[in-house]
Formats: sequence, C-alpha cells, structure tokens
Amino acid sequence: MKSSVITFPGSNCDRDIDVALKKFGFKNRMVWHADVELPKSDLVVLPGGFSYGDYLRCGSMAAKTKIMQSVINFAKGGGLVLGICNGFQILVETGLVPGVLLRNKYLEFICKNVFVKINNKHNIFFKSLEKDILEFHIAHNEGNYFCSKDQLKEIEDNDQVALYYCNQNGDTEEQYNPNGSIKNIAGIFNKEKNIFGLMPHPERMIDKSLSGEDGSLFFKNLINNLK
Amino acid sequence: MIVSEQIAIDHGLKKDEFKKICQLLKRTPNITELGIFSAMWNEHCSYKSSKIHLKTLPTKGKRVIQGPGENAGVVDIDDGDAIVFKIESHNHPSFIEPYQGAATGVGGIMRDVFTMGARPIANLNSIHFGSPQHKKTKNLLRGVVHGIGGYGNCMGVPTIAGQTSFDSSYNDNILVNAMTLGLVKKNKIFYSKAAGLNKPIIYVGSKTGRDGIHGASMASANFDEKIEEKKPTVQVGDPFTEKLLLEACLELMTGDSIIAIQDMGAAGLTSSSVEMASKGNLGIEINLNNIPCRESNMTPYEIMLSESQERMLIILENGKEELAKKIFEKWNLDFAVIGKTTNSKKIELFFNNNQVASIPINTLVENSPVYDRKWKKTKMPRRNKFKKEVFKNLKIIDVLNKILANSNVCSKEWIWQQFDHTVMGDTIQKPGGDAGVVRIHGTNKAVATSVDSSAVYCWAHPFTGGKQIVCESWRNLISVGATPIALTNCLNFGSPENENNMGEFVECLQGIAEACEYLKYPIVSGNVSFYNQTKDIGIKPTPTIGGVGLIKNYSKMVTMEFKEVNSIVLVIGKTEGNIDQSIFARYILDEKNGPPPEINFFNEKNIGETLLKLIENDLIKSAHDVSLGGILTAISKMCIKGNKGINLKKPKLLIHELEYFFCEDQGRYIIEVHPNNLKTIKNILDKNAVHYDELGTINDNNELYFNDKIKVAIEELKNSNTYWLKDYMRK
Amino acid sequence: MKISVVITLKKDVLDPQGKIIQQTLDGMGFNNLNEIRQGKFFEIDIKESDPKKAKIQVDDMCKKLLANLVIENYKILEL
Amino acid sequence: MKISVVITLKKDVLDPQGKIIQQTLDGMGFNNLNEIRQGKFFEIDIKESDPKKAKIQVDDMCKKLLANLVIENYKILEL
Ligand SMILES: Nc1ncnc2c1ncn2[C@@H]1O[C@H](COP(=O)(O)OP(=O)(O)O)[C@@H](O)[C@H]1O
Ligand SMILES: [Mg+2]
Repeated sequence: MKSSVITFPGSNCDRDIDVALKKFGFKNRMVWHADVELPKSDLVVLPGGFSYGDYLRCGSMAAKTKIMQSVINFAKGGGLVLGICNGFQILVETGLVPGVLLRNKYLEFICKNVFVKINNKHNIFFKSLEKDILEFHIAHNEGNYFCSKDQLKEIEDNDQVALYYCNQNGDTEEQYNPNGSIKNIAGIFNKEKNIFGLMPHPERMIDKSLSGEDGSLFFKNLINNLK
Repeated sequence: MIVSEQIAIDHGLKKDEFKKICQLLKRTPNITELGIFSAMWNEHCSYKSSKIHLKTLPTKGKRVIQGPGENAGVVDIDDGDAIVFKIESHNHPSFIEPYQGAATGVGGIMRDVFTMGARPIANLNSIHFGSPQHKKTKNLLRGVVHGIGGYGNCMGVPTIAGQTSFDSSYNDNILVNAMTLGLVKKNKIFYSKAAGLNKPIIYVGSKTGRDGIHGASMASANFDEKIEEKKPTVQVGDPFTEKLLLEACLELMTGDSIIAIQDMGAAGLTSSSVEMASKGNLGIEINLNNIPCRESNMTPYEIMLSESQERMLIILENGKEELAKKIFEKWNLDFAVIGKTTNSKKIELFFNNNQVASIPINTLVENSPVYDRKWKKTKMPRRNKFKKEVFKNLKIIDVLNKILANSNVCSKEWIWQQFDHTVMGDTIQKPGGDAGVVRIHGTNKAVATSVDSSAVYCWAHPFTGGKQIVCESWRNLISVGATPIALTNCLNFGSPENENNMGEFVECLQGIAEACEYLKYPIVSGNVSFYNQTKDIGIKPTPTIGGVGLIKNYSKMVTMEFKEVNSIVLVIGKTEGNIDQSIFARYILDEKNGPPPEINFFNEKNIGETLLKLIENDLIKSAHDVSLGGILTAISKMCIKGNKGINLKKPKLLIHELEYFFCEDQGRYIIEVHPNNLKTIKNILDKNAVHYDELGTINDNNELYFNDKIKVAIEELKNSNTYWLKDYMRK
Repeated sequence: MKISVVITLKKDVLDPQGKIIQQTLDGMGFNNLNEIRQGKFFEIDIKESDPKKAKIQVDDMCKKLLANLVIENYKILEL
Repeated sequence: MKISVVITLKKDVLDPQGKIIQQTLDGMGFNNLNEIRQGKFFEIDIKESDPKKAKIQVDDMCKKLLANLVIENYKILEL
C-alpha cells in the first residue's frame, strides 16, 4: 500500500506519521508542499503541526497551496485522505469536511490521553476494528469543533461523525469533553467517508513505551482494510 | 554625535569603564562604537562579575566533548551520538511581557542548540513567580506558560520536564529559565570559531528590526520604577520562522560548507560577529547596507544592537554561497552575504561607503573589565528546637493534605498539559515524574533530564544549598534509572554590586563546584543572570541545575507510580528528622529560620550508585527521590500516580512521626520492590552499607493507612494535590 | 493606500476567547458587561491609489483568505 | 451600549502573522501589497448608556487587560 504525507512549512508531526505508516506496512513518500503532483497513493495524510505557524486561522494558508489543489482533486475522485490535528484543520479550511475548529474552551493548549468512541464502522477507516472505544492522545490549541445547527443535523443524518470524546466506558457526557467541541465531536468524515479528519494523534500511540498502543490498532486495521 | 561621558553612563557603562574604552581606542568612540562596547562589556555578555568564580567549576569528564565556552555543552552518549544542551535565563523580558519574553527565551535556547548542528529533542523550563496572592502573579504565570507553549509547541519539540515555584521574593522579578537538549552525531558538531581569511560571512533568518535594542543592557540593569521607559525593548518571537531556520540550517549542515556558525542572541549582530572573530583570532568586515532590514532608515547603531529573533551568522567556505542561498530560499528565509573575515583583528563596519566603526576585537573581549567584587559569607543559622507540644495539635492527615495542596508541592499538571510533551514520538517519561525521558530515535538508548533549584535552602545557607541542588539533580536522574552524565546551570541572583547578593553567588557556586567534583558530574554549559531584584532587595538566590543522564537500555527505565499490590515499600537513606527549612516547618509551623538539610557526599554517591545497581538488576518496580515535603509527600504522590493505596508503619524510632514523615533529610529514595526480592535487596543494601527502613505494603483498596488505624482515601489526597493550581488559574 | 478590515465571528458562533476575556474582566471588577466578542483587524497597505479599485481587491482577499465565511463576517472600514 | 476597540502592534514591532499572510496572498496573485499588519478587534457590549462613561471604562479595560502597552496601541472606535 502506498501512502503520501504532505509536509507544509511548519508541519511537525510529519516524521512521526512517517514512522507510524512504515511500521504498519505502508510504503510512504514525503511530499513537499511546493510540489504540484501528488505521487500515486492509496492514502494521503495531512500531518499535525503548525503549518504556516497557525497564523491567521489554523490550516487556512496550507489550504491555499498548490499541492492542496491536487489533494482536493484526489479526494474528490474518491481517494482516501486522513487529516490529523493540523491536517484536520486544513481539511476544514478547504471545505473537504464540514465545520470549523475554534480555540479550546479554556484557551489552553491541551496535551493528554483521552478516550474516543467510534461512532460508525461502515467505512474503510474503522471497518472490522475490534474495539469500540480507543485511548488516543491529543495535543492541540484549536480542536473545539463547531458547526451550525443545520450543518450538525446534516452531519448526523449522514452519519458523518467518526469519533466522540468519552470516558473509558464510552460515556459521552460533557465532562469528558476536553476542548468544548460541539457534541464531543473528535473526528468527522465527509459524506462519502473517504476523507477523515480527527484531532487526536494515533501516530503517537504505536508503542507500549509511549502513551499507549491503540494507534497501532487503528493503523493495522486500516492497512488490512485497504488490502 | 559626540559621545560624552553621560551618554556612556546612559548606556550602563561606569565612568571608569568609559575612560578605559577611550584609552584602549586611543580616542573617543563614536556612538555606534559606544553601543558595541556597552553591549559587549555589560554583565550579560562579559561575565565581568562572575568570570573569576566560574573558572573554579569542574568542567571535565570522560564523556565531555565540549565544556563551557561554546553555544552549548556537548556530551558523548556512545555509538557516535552526542547530546548538546544548555539552559538560559529570560527573566526581565518575561516580567515586562510574559508571553513574548518566555517565548523568545525558548526560541533563543533552541537556537543555541541547533547552531551546533543538533536537532532539538527536548525542552525544559524552570519558572519562578511571586506569591500567589500578589496581584501580578496570575497573569504573569498565564503569560509565561502560554509563551513557552506557544513557541515550543510550534517548533515540534517536546517539553518533557520543568520546575515551577512561588515565593514572594519574585513578586517583581520573576524567573524564566529555558533549557534545550539536542541530538547530534559526534563527527558533525558545528562550532563558532572563525577560521581562514576572506571567507564570506552570511546572514540568514529573519530581517533585522528595531526589536530589543538594548535588551542585553536591560538584563543587567536594576529593576526599578523606570521600567516603563525600558518597555519598547521587548522582542517578538516568530516560532514559525524559527522552525524553518532549524530545518534550513540542518539541511546546510549535511554538507561541508560551514566553517563556523553562531546564532544572534543577546546583543545580536554585535556579539555574534565579535565572538566568532575573537575565537578565530581574526578580524571581520561587515557592510551594513547588506543587512536585510525590516524598517527603513535603520542606523548602524540600531542594526548592530538589534535583538531581532530567528537570525544566524555563518562563515562559509569560499564558493558555497550559491548552494547556501538556494537552501535558505527554499525555506523562504532571508539570505545575504554581508562581509568577510580579515586579518585586521578588528571589527570594521561600513555603511553608505563610510567606515562607521573600527574596533580591535581584543578590546571588546579579552580587555573587557573583570571585577573581583566584595562578598560576604553567610553564617550557618542556628538549629530550631521544636518543643513536642507544637506537634500535639497537628493531625497527620490534615498536615499531609495541606502540604500536598501547597503551591510549591502541588501538581503542576495545569502547566505541563499546555506543553506538547509527546511530539516526535519518543517521549517515554513525561512531565510530572522525577525526570523527563526521551528515546534516542531508532535505538535502545534514552536520555533523562531534569531541572532543579532550591532557593529556600540556598537563601538559608548558600554553600549547603549549592551542594544540595546538584545532589537533587543527580537523584532525579537516578530515580528513573539514568546514569548522570553532566549538567548545565543558570545562576539567578541579585545585584553583584551588593555584598550579600554577591556572597550568595560565590558560596552557592562553591557548593555547586564541590558537589560536581565529588559526584563526577561536570558542568558543560550555563548562564549567569544578575540584578534580579526590585529596588534594593535581591531575589532569593536561585541557581538552577539542568541535569542530563543516559539510560543504555530504555526497557530498564523506572517510573515513580506504585505498580503492584502487595509490593513492599522501603525508604533508602537515613532519616534523622531535621525539619528546619522543610516545607513542614515553614508552612505548617510557620518557622522560616534555621539551617537547610545537610549533604553527606559519601552517602549521596553510595546510595545513588547502589540504587542504580538494583535498577540494573531489575529489582526495582518504582522509585522516587524524597524531596520537598519528605517521605509522606513522596509516598502520597506515588500512590496518586499509581492509583494504589498503602499500609504504612512508622519504624520504631525515637523521633516524632511528624518529624519522621515530613523532614527533608537528603539522599533518600522511596522504592517499591516485589516481596520475593526483598531478601536479595536487603542483602545488597546491607553489603553496600545503605541504610533503609521498611515502610509498608501496597494495598488494593485505594487508601493510605497509618499503623492500621488512621486512614485517608487516595482520591482525597489526589484532590488536594491537583486542584489548587487549576482552581487558582481558572477562577 | 491603506485599507482596514474588521473580521468578526458570526452571531451564532461560539467565541471562547471573548468569553474568557469577559470572565477575566469580570473578575477584575468590570461587572457590567453584557458580552465581549473578539475579532481580527487588518491594516492593508496596497499599491493602488484608486480607493474603489483597492476596495475591490481587499474584498477579494477577504473572501479568498482573510475570512472564513462559514463562521466569520468581514467589513471594510474607512478610517 | 456597544463599543469597539482596535488593538494594533506598535510601529516597529514585528508582526509575524502579517508577514506570512502577506506572503500567502502574494502567492495567490495579490502581488501589489506593501504590507499587512494584523491586529485585534473587540466588540464590547456594556451596561452603560452614557457614551462618555462607557468609553472611560473601556479605556480602563484596554490599559489593564486587553492591550499590552509594551508592544501594542489601542484605539476606541465610533462605529
Ligand atoms: N554558570 C555558568 N556555568 C558554566 N558555564 C557558563 C556559565 N555561565 C555561562 N557559561 C558559559 O559561558 C559562555 C557564554 O554564555 P552565554 O553568553 O550565556 O552564551 P550565549 O552567547 O549563547 O548566550 C557559554 O559557553 C556558557 O556555557
Ligand atoms: Mg549562543
């Protein structure tokens, strides 16, 4: 399976995701933001970090790069796109997934482990994943997901919510919401579910010496589903 | 402009110093030259008050590749790998503009590290604020934390450890010390020594603006009411540009184009160019019209003294200009050839085809003033005799809850959760433990690091306090299973012109030096920050130690949380019950006088090395050094983190249980061991003459019991420990 | 010429920054605030001396980059 | 009543955001920009109907919290 990770100026989880993808069997290529062509890929990943310093709005300037036009074309043609953290913010700014990501509720950057509940397994990202609740890791300043009421209804009607913040039992009360996201939303699909944006960093959970190993489950499952 | 003595004084120079400048030059300097002298001769750059004392520090060791004298120290961690590290202060700017002050402090120290060719792999910080009740404290704390996170997080370097304290002596002079560790191949280290004639000097990074002109002088000026006037000297950081600069520099460093490289830190272009020339015993010629400037009409004076951030000076091999330019343009950074090395041994500056400065380098460096300041010895304070009655009305659980919630003991999670501590995917011990630990990417090795200071002990008796902080640093590394290698230090003190403050400096340094010597724990880099005071009162002396240790096989790393029910818990090292200067005495008994706890070097070394041996042999399940708050505080934290209870029994000793559980006698660790290993462990401890007390057994009902009677839920202890700071900040 | 733009969050969009600032001000004794909303301000210095043309361009910048019209409104000011 | 405040960076203070925004706009084809500076905008809804009094209060808020006078200027607008 071939994957491509786009490096924008200011991306800083590009190496981490490269390590993770390779660990679970992807043949990964790093793609520089100034490139125009996207290599042939089964998966394109927009990594975490602070593209363009997160200045103006997170992801806003990366969304205007040439390479993103290729990614948009790839996605619109049904290609698989994963946006993690800053990558999610970029997806939102391009309009590939709905909504926006505002500053966290207390205006504090949050770096910690959280639990997320998988809402929907009828998609290539989560199909056949044995667990329903995953321990993931977040590290962001702007992960407070927001959309209008109408949009929310549409998102829910189309089953586009991918992940909710919860506790280890899967309860999704407000108190398990780290950043103020509407309805505890941690990740969103596009309508067709080939584009997935999430705030947590599964690539930081791929080794028992690190914060946990549920990221391994995610990547293993993804590459199996792709085969 | 004619430079008068008054102008020199306004630049922070003393009358004598101005006279000496005129003598050295055999003429009166012009304003640009005066600016350069004032920057190079001020305390921050010249170390004029500290130099003679710093020379006494042990700086050599079998793993030391580079000691003090470069942008950062370098130590060998085997297999051709080396760690570059240093700590630096950014105190005064952080008080004036906490966000930008702290942010640029972090940016500055990272540049010091990647200047040497190392990719930063961990950040730390040591931050000290006034009393929580003081009206400025909350905003300063918030600003500093946001600033550290704002810069470090954006850079994608994990902040894995740090230290935070509150003390009213910092009310009007907070401390912000930032430390960075970088990883480099031993044979690819870059230095700042110029070499060769007619080599092109290039400028890269951001443009030069009017930021922080006189920032370096500000760091050495007394803090007084005139602070308002000094305001515009604050620099604004641009972490995004720094990230690009990091990647661009590392890219250029893969080749062999660079002869020397130096970041522009304090006193910007002035100190970077002078230092490079001085080390190479060369001259340097710069055309100031070639400097990329942000504002129009900048004068030579402004260009030379600007402290704009995210800039580097590089001396290239001839003919490499195009290659370098391509790389920096790819990263969208400014690039300019601004001059060349010469054999004049002078710094010569040109502007609009006129020479605007010509100063022999040695007058700026070797001939800068050196002072042997007067200093006063601190007497060892008398010990307090506490009557047993004072303990009578105290309930141990109440005392414990109070201590756990004390601003200096409580969990600092609110702070470190705002720092990305997991980016780069190698953090195997995050903040909140004894030391942060990151793996060396792709190997079985890891480095452990921590920052420590004990201003209260240093204030009570500087010499003892100096010894203590080095030992505490050493203990923190050992607690996670790391062999201490070397340290960096940031010496935050009051005015060197005050005999008491100077005495604190000298004696702390003596203590530090003795401890380093005994423990074979050399100092490889550091920084001095004087004039930390408001009006005439200096801060409590706050030397900060940043320690680095090596874990050869990270599967052996130890953490502090209790792991398993039925494990036996021991304290190793002897408990005598000296409570003077403990948090218990100062905070619960309200007794602020008395001597700090003594250090016994032999025990310190012996116990530490024995514990390392036990860890090496997989005999330790968890470990934590005993520090602020004594045994019971240490154990409570281990319970809280591990979500386990414990049945404690006080050993039959003559001292009172409050003294036993809350004293801060040095050189002790709490360890958790499997019952099956107890005998083996006791044998090893006995054989090595390490004293131990058996304290109890870990239980599964999440409660802490004393002698089977008194009990408290771990949940309650946890609340005491975690809520104070969050409540304080969010209210 | 210089043109100024103000970008504000739409009415029904949550403004965490404004909220916290309001709370902080309240804690400082400013307790007669109904609401504070934070926005962005841009001063754009453009090589164009015809105000009409300049405005058209700035309008275009707002639409294409400066504002996210999903959540924000913009207003070009004459200061 | 509602009062608006604009907070801008002082003249010689670096504006990293403005710089990158300008570069991005340039890349998007807006290449006649001299400079862009970013600032903050606040809309303050205050329980005070006397404009003079309201302004005095807002001025106080700016000094004490909203602006950092070390690097920023503020201006109370009449919109
Ligand atoms: N307290 C100290 N202990 C050991 N070395 C020190 C100390 N203070 C400064 N040094 C050394 O002096 C040199 C100059 O330090 P400094 O001016 O802070 O560096 P920089 O120019 O990178 O800011 C450095 O090599 C530093 O390691
Ligand atoms: Mg340096």
